[in-house]
Parts: sequence; structure tokens; C-alpha cells
Amino acid sequence: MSMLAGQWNYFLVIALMMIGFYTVIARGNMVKKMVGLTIFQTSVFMLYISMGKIANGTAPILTDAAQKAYANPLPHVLILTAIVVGVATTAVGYALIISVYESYGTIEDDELIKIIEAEEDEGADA
Amino acid sequence: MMQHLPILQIIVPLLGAPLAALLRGRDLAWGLALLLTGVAFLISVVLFGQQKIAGEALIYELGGWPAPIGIVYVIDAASALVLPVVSGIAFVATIAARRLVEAEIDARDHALFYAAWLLTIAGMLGQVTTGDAFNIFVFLEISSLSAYALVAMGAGRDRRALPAAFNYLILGTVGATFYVIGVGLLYMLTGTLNLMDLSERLADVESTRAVFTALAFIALGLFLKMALFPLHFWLVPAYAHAPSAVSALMAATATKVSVYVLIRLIFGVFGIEFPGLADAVGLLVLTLGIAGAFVGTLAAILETDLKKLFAQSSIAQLGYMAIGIGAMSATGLAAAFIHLFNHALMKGALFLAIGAIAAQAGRASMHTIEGAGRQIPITMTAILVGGLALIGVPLTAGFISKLYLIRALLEQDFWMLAGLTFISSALALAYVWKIIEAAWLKERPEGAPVLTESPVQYVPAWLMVVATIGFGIFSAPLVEAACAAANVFIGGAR
Amino acid sequence: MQDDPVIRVVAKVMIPTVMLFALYVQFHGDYGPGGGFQAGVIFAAAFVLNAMIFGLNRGRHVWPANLNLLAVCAGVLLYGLTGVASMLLGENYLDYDVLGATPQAGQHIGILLVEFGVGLTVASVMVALFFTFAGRMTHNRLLDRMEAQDKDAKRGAVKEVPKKRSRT
Amino acid sequence: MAVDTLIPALLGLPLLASALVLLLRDKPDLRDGQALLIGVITAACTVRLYASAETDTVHFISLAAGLDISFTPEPLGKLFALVAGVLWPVATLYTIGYMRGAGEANHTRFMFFYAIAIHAAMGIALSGNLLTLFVFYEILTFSTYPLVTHKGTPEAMRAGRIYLGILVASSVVLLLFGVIGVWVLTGTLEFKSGGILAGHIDPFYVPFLLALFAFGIGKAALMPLHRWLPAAMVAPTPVSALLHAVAVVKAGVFTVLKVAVYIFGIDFLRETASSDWLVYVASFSILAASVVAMTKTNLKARLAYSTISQLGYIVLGASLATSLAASGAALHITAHAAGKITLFFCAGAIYVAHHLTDIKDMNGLGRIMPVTYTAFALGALSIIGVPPLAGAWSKIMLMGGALDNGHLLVLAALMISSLLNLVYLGEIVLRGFFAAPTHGLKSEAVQEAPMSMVLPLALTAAMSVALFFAVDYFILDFAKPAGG
Repeated sequence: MSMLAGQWNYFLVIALMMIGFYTVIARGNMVKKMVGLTIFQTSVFMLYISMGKIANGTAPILTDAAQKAYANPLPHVLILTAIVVGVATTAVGYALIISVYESYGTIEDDELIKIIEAEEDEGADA
Repeated sequence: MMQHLPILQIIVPLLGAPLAALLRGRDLAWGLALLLTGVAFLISVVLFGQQKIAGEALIYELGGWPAPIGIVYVIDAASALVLPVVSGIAFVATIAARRLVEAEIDARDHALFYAAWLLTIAGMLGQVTTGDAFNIFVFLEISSLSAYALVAMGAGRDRRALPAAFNYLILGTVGATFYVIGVGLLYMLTGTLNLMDLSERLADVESTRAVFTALAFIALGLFLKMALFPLHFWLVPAYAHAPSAVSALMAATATKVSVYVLIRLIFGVFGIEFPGLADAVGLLVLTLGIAGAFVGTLAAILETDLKKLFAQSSIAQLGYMAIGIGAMSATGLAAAFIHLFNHALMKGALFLAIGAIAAQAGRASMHTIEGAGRQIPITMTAILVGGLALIGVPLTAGFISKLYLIRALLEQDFWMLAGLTFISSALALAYVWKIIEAAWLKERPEGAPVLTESPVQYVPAWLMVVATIGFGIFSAPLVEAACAAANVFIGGAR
Repeated sequence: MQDDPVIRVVAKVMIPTVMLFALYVQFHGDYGPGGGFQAGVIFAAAFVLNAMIFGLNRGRHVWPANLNLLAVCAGVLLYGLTGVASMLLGENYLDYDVLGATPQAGQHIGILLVEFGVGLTVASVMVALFFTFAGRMTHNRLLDRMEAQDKDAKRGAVKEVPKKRSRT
Repeated sequence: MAVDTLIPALLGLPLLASALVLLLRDKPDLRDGQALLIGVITAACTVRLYASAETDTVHFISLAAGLDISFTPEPLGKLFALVAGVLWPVATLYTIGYMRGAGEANHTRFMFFYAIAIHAAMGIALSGNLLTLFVFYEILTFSTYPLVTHKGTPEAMRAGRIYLGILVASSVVLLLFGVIGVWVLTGTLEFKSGGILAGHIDPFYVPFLLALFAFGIGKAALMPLHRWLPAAMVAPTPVSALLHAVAVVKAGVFTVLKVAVYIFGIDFLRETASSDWLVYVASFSILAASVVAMTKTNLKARLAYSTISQLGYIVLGASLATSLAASGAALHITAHAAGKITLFFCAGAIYVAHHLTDIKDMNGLGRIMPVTYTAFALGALSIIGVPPLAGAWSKIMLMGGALDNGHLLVLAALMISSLLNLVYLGEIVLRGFFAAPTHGLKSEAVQEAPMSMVLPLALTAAMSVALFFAVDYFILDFAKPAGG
């Protein structure tokens, strides 16, 4: 029980991570896959941020007041970068989804596979 | 300026990207890309020389902040070997890109194409150079994101590029995220991200479960990025449907860089003496490597599309690199480096030559090249030599790879595995033979389009073919450099 | 939406405020919480709001695509060239100490320049993302309609087309 | 010509010939003439090399530590070079006659690859280490493939695939593995008298390593890797001659012999008794192939199985691991070359003159083609091992070697095999001279093949006889280590 209480952030992160990962793997819809991927990435952001937190620490801002314990800023910086990367990934992902939809008329994995296989069979015959 | 070369190596292509995006004329963008990749190649060669003369790692402190605090870029024997591979291939691929891009990509997108092209190159060079675990992730994503875009640009010719790029994006992101999780765990345990510092501080926590978890996440993430069997399914469609120039660049460099990062993390951070590493990771990588070698080769034999065929063969060849890593010895690591180098040359040559055909004929299949041996003999000969090198025929670079790989396995008394490696590489003969038979032993069918070739098309491929043969015959410098690279991680390679 | 006076008025008040706030976050970033990434996103939000209320075309008019691309690239270049400048002044890449008279002043100048580059790029990339995604759909719907009209005109068969459209 | 230029000359001359063949493709007479001329010069060079005492290594390039491309003229190699070199112009003359007589297409391509194959054979003969040998071994495989599939029919393509499949797969999987294994163990691949392996390997593993070589060298056609040889019979007869006598299978058994003597070392093999299993495999190959040969009625197929059986003798000689047997094996390369090329030339002559391939149709043919059949008889007797023909000596030496080593079963196998040889080769001669002619042969008048075919086969038959008397020059004592 103490483990749960003391490390609840990790359990939360793991739960989110698995939800996201499961969605990526199990869903055939591309948009849902992207949603899963985003959840998956976000869980990692939370892992980093929560590890930088110190109990009763303040924000790591330089003030004239007496120095107290403050949160580790480095994970924040790292995750700032990771968030940017995440945004870029999401943008590219959705752009691809739109293009796939425009080109194939569907964003379901299984339908796409059917279309592609049909095309390849045609190509082989030609 | 000479002491700034490690950073220039990265920022030359990196800052070239926005410039290329702004240049409206497509030849201007191409010219800039050519110039900058050329400069990058030059820098990497000079760096190789500098490192060799110095005999120790060159360290560049970004922003003047010294090691564990700031980000440092490290040029040691290992990165000095991989940099010229990446930048050299990038340079040659850029030479070839002009024709291929003209044929396959909408003229309005050329500037953006070259911007993404330079970005992906900069990302790869950054992964090789940086000495910071998180910085590796950043560069990994720079190169991957631009690679997704580049693959998707194949849609103009082949719309299957779009789902391929999407799957590549999903799996690539999952892989990169796994890597970040692992790095995060390591950071939690040690409070540092600098690779050197990490390896020192890991000694204190080396038998905790969290470290193993970190190792597992990092290894798994990188297995995905390097397309180690059975995590390779993204690779074949991505390479096959990408624009030809992109196929060539990525097949020759992208996965190799991930192999390098894996080596750097496994041996440079955890270290060969890390408890359980040799047994658990070594055995796993070895097994997956052998399995990948067979699966890739057999799948390649069944393929009829040439790009897919050689993409499958890449799976097998990555398997060989994994075998070298899995041998967990200095010789094995040297073999992995040698093969990394040689395979980049061979696959570069093959994909450039195939690209030249695909750009003309729309696709490159066994059917397309029937009887092509007489119409485009120079291009087809390049494919032939590249294929022979894949089998490991003596006097090609592939032979040297195989030699050291087998030596690494025999030194560890893995006779069975050496035999299996041999059989799988001999199976490569089957798909090379299919090409020979189609290109030379069949007549060109009536009504098939006439293929042509000109120096612009085959010279880039031949540059790499010549290098393949050159490093197959005069292999001593390469072997020496690869052993030096292996010695960075495990002493005693010769 | 631009016909609704409430929204128009609120937007007219909000948009400059948002921009101002963005600039505060941007340039106060070296002392307080903030910096280029955050500022860039907030700044872009102003443009997105503008386009959402007054329409894409007017939004584009305010911030044309060419200019946007230029801004994206300029931001990256500003970042990179700041590093190059410190390199030319004899120190390592991105070592800001040499940029000013004293190392402290140098750090100030350096971080401001770099963060401005980041902010510029992030803002323009966010705007570009919005316009690309939003514009894509209207553009296509327009194309669809034109295509349908073409078909109608050619075939003279009116009943067939709407059915097909409705299914997809 | 100075001796030190002989090696580059021997390697270069066939290449020159092939280049000239391409250049002169529009002038058939000039093209064939120069090939013949260069062939004669090459033959002279091999004779000169064989007569010289030269043993200095010529280095070309070095790949990595212990991996060179280099050439060393040692006695065994010189002998093989001599065999290949002397038979080349003879075979070229015959080829010209056959190709024109049988009206085969793509003459230029044929001549081109024929010369390349000779180049590869020279490289194998003179190679100074295993790597060089391997490279030329593969060149030989690939250069003969277009020859085997020359006719371009589906049947020929299928045969070509079997040919290439077995030869390349065995060499790339097993032989190359063995080569690299030796390199890993010893750090060198140099051919040295007395071998290089002794002291570097646990004797327990030696038989396995030997197996890699014995089966890896698919060209030695040791059962069960013999399938390619009968399959390749679809090729034109000059190719069969090249395969069986001049280059390919000879290169195979030569490699086996060379590896046994210079890599393993005869003494090392005997002391560790590592090659005993190979003795029995080779004996089985000899007998089984002979039995199969008796069941074949296609002349070339029968000769092909005869070759497999005869190759067994040479592998046997290597595996008996005595100096006498090894010398006998070396002599048998020569003797069998002369004998078998005669038989194939005759088969080709019969085909060109009368378009016959089945033995049953050849009754009474001896009276129509007396020269051909006399030559055939001489060749057959040499193969069987009847004095005064070359085959007699080599068989005696092999039997002596078997006795030295106490392999009495092998002795028995050799004798039974000679009997079988007599049956299946004698049948052809007897049918030719004494059986009543089958219909289809219109007249009893002498009707030989063209002169350019009859001359070579007479020449090679004469060689078989001459070899018996000049045998002193061909018995090599190469298997002893230089010191002892």
C-alpha cells in the first residue's frame, strides 16, 4: 500500500502508457492510432516531469528570497523539447492521414490493405 | 576553424535546410544540397584524419559548457568511422538525386524536398556525433520526422507511399519513445545524461531492476529503429514506395545509424562487463540476428519488385550486424562496424542503380529488367556487382565483412552459428541469380519500353560500386579503422 | 462567425492582448517562466483566433504563406547564426559569453536572440499547421463541388452525382 | 621468355584471346585463328614452366593480414597448368570443327567464355593460397555457365541451374566456410609443403574441416554432389570436353589434392586418421558411379558417370594420405585428362558425322569411322588401366598407396571398378567394331567427321600412349614436406 501511495505517479504513467500503446497496436483506424500515440507520448512526458518534482519544492526560478528546495528544471527542459517533437510528429501524422484519405478514401487499416493488395495483384498481372 | 569541425559537421546541413526551403528554383536547392553535403563529407574526412592523428576522442563542448553539465559532441574512433559513411553516401545520393527527384516529385515540392533531405542528413550526423543521451533522441526525431515526410513524397508516383510513411511514423515514434523512457529511467537513477558520465555512474546501481528496465526499453526502441527482426515490418514498404533517391539514402544510412547508436548505448554506456548483458542481450541479439538473416533472405527470394527485394535483403544484412553485436566480443564489434560500412556502400549502389531504372520505367520489377542487361549494361553491371558483394564474393567488400563476422563467431566457438550465417548468406545467391537471369539470360520482351542510361544516372552508383570493390581489395585501412572503433568499446580487436 | 458583433468585439480586444502577452512571455523568458516555445504558441493562437473568426482567406491575407515560410526559416537561421557568430568571435558554438561586452551581457544577448529565433519559428509553424489543415479541407470541398458540376455539365445526368457524393 | 614473366603471361594470354575474340567477332576465320595461335603459345609457356625449377611466389595484392592474391608455381600446380595448357589448343581446334560442323549459333560468345574458363583454370593451377584459388574457382564456375546453357533451350537452362546451383552453393556455403575456418585457425592461407594446419587445430575437428573441403569442392563431383555433371551433358561436346578433361572437374580434384597436401598435410592427415572416412566415401563414389554408368545408354551420360567414378580415384588418392597415393592421384589427373578428352572428342565426332547419341544405335559404326573408333578404344583402355596406356601407371600407384596404408578393401574396390570400366566402355568399342550395323547407317563407306575434329582426337589418343612411356616426367614427389 505504501508503495502505491509513494509511487502513484509511476502507476499513473504506466497505466497511461499501456492505454496509449494498446490503442496504437489494437486499433485499425489511423486517427485512433494517432490518439493512442499521443497518449503514449504524453505518459512519457509525465514520467519525466514527475521525476523532477521535489516534495515542497518551488518552481526553479531565481528570486531574491532565500533559496528553498526547488524542482529539478532539467526534465522540464527535456520535455519541452519532447513536446515540440510530439507536436511535429502529430502534425506529420495527421497530414499523412489526410493524404491517405484523399488518395484511398479510407483510413481503416484493413480496408487499406485490401485496396493495396488488389492493386498489387493487378500490377503483377500487367 | 579546425577545432569547430565537430559542430560544423552537423550545422552545415542543418542550417542548409531552411535556406534550401527558401530557394525557389529547384536547381538552386539541389545545388545548395550538393554543396553542403559535399562540405559535410569533406569535414567528416578531415575529422577522421584529425581523430586518427590525435589518437584519442576529440570533444567539443557546446556553448562552452564542459561535460556532465553541457552537451558535448564526441569524435572518437567509432563516430569518426561512421560519419564519413553517412555524409559520403549522402553526398553521392545528392548527386544522383537531381535526376531522380525531377522524374518522381512535383516541381513545386523540390525546395521542400531538399530541405527535408538536408534535415534528415543533419539528424543522422547528429546522432553519431553527440555524447548526450537525450540529444540522441532529439537528432533521432529530426532525422525521422524529415524521413517520414521524404517517404510520403513518393506518393506522386506510388500512392502506397502514404500508408507506408504512416506506419513508419507510428513504429518510429514508438521506438523513439521507448528509447526516451529508457533514458528517463537512467536519468532518474544517475542524474546525468552524458554518455561517459552515465557509464561511470551506472556502476553504483548496476544490479537494480530499474537499470534492467532501462536497458530493455533502450534496446527495444533501438531494435525498432534499426529494423531488427521481428520489428522490421515498417522498413520494406517505406523503402520500396519512397522516392528512389530517398530509398537510396535511407537504405544506406538510416538503419546503420541506429545500429551505431545501439552499439554506443549498449557497449559505451552499459559496457560489456555489465552483469547479464552478454548473456541476455547478447543471446537475444544473436538469435534475432540469425533469424532475421534467414527471414530477410528468404523473403527477398520471393520478391519480384526490386526495391522490395533489396529492402528485404537489408533486413538480412542488418541481421548480420546484429550477429556481430551479439557475439559480444571485440572482433564481433569490429565485424559489425566493417559490415555497417560495407553494407552502406553496397546498398547505396544498388538502390541508386535501381532508382535510375525506376525513375524511367515507373517501377523496377523483375519484369521491368527482363533483357535489360543489353540495353543498360552499365547500370545492370552495377546491380550485379552490388549483388555479388551482398553474397560476400571475394574481392568485394562483402567478403571482408563476412570474413570478420565468421571469425568473431568462431573465436567464441559458435561453430553452428557460423555455419548458419554462411548458409543464409549463400542463399542470397538465389535472389541475385534471379536478377542475373532476368537481366541477361532473357530476351527483352516485345514492346517493352526502351531503357536508356547516361553518365548522370550511373556515375553515382558506380562511385559506390568502385568503393565496394576498392574496400574489398584494399581492406586493410577499413579493418584497422573498424578495429579502432571496436576498441573504443571493448579492447583487443585486431 | 464574423457577423456576430459579440465575437467581433471580443476578438478585437483579445487578439492584441494575446499578442502582447506572447511578447511578454517571449522577452521575459530569461528571468521568469517563459521562452520562445511558449511565446510562439501563444502568438500563433492570436492568428488562429483571427482566422477562425474572420475566415481563412482574410487570415491568410494577414499572414501570407510565403511570408510564413520565410519566418519559419528565418527563425531557425537566427538560432543557428547566433551560434555561428559566437564561433566567429573565437569561442565554441553557442557560447554566448563573447557576444556582449561582459560575459553576462553576452549571455543576455545570446539567449534573447536564440529565443527570438525559436519563438519566430514556433509561431509561424503553428500558423502554418493551422492553415494547412484547415485550408486543405475547404480547398478539397471546393474541388469536389467543381468536379461534380463538371460531371453534371458533361453528362447532363443530375440524379447520379448526389448519390455518389452522399456515400463518400 | 624469362621464367618470372611466365605466370603473368599464362594468366594474361587467355584473357587476351578472349578480348581478341570479341574484337574480331565479325571475322570468324581470324577470330578462330588467333585463338588457336594463342592457345599454342600458352601451351608452350606451360611446357616451359613445367620444365623450369621456378617456385617463387608472385604477389599481386593483399586484402588483409594473411589474405593475398598471389601465385606460386609448385610442382602439382605446374602439372595442372600443363594439362590445361596443352589440351586448350587441341580443344580449340576441335571446337572450331564441331561448332562449324554441328552448326551451333553464338560462336563468338562460346569462344569468349571458353578462353575465360582457361584463364580461370590457369589461376587455379598457379594459385599461391586458398583465397586466390577460391576466387578463380568461382570465376571458372561462372564462366562455364554460359557454355553449359549454350543451346538456350529450356532443358539447357534447367541443366544450367542445377550446374550453377550445386557448384556455387557448395562452394559458397562449405568451401568458403572451410577457407575462412582455416584462416581463423592459422592466420594464413598459404599453400605450404607439409600443410599449415598441424598444431593449430584439435584433431577431433579435422575430419569435419576436411568434410567442408571434400564436399565444398563441388567440382570434384564426389557423390552425392555429382548431379551437376550428368546434367551439364546437354551442352555441346567441346564443353563436355572442357568440363571433363581440361578444366572444371580437374580443377575440382586438383583443389582437393592441393588442399590435402598443402593445407592439411599428408602426414598430418595420416597421423590423425582424419581422412579415413573420405577413403570409404570415395570408394563408394567410384563403385556407385560405375554401376550407374552401366545403366546409361546415352553415350555422353555414360561417359559422365565414368568421369564421376574416375574423379573418385583422385579424391581417394588424396585421402589415402600416403605420398605414393598422392603422386598417383596427380598422375591420374593427367592420364584421365588425356583419356577422357579423347572419349568426348570421339562422342562429338560421332554426333557431328552421324547425329547419333545413343549407344544402341552405334552398332557397326567402328567400320565407318575407323580412326575415331581406334582413338576411342585407346582412350577407353587408358581409363580402364591397361598397359601400355597412361591410366595403368596411376592405377598401380593408387593401389600401392592403398596397400601402404593397409586399406585392402580399397584395393578390392579399385579392382572391381576396373572390371566395371571394362564392361561399360568395352561394350561401346565392341558394338562399334563387331556388331551388325543397325539400319539408319546407309553405307559401309568410311565417313569420318571433319579433319579439324579427327586430328585432335587422334592427337589426344597418341598422348595417352606417349604418357605411358614418358611417365617419369609426370610422377611428382610433392607430398613430402620440404624438410623431411
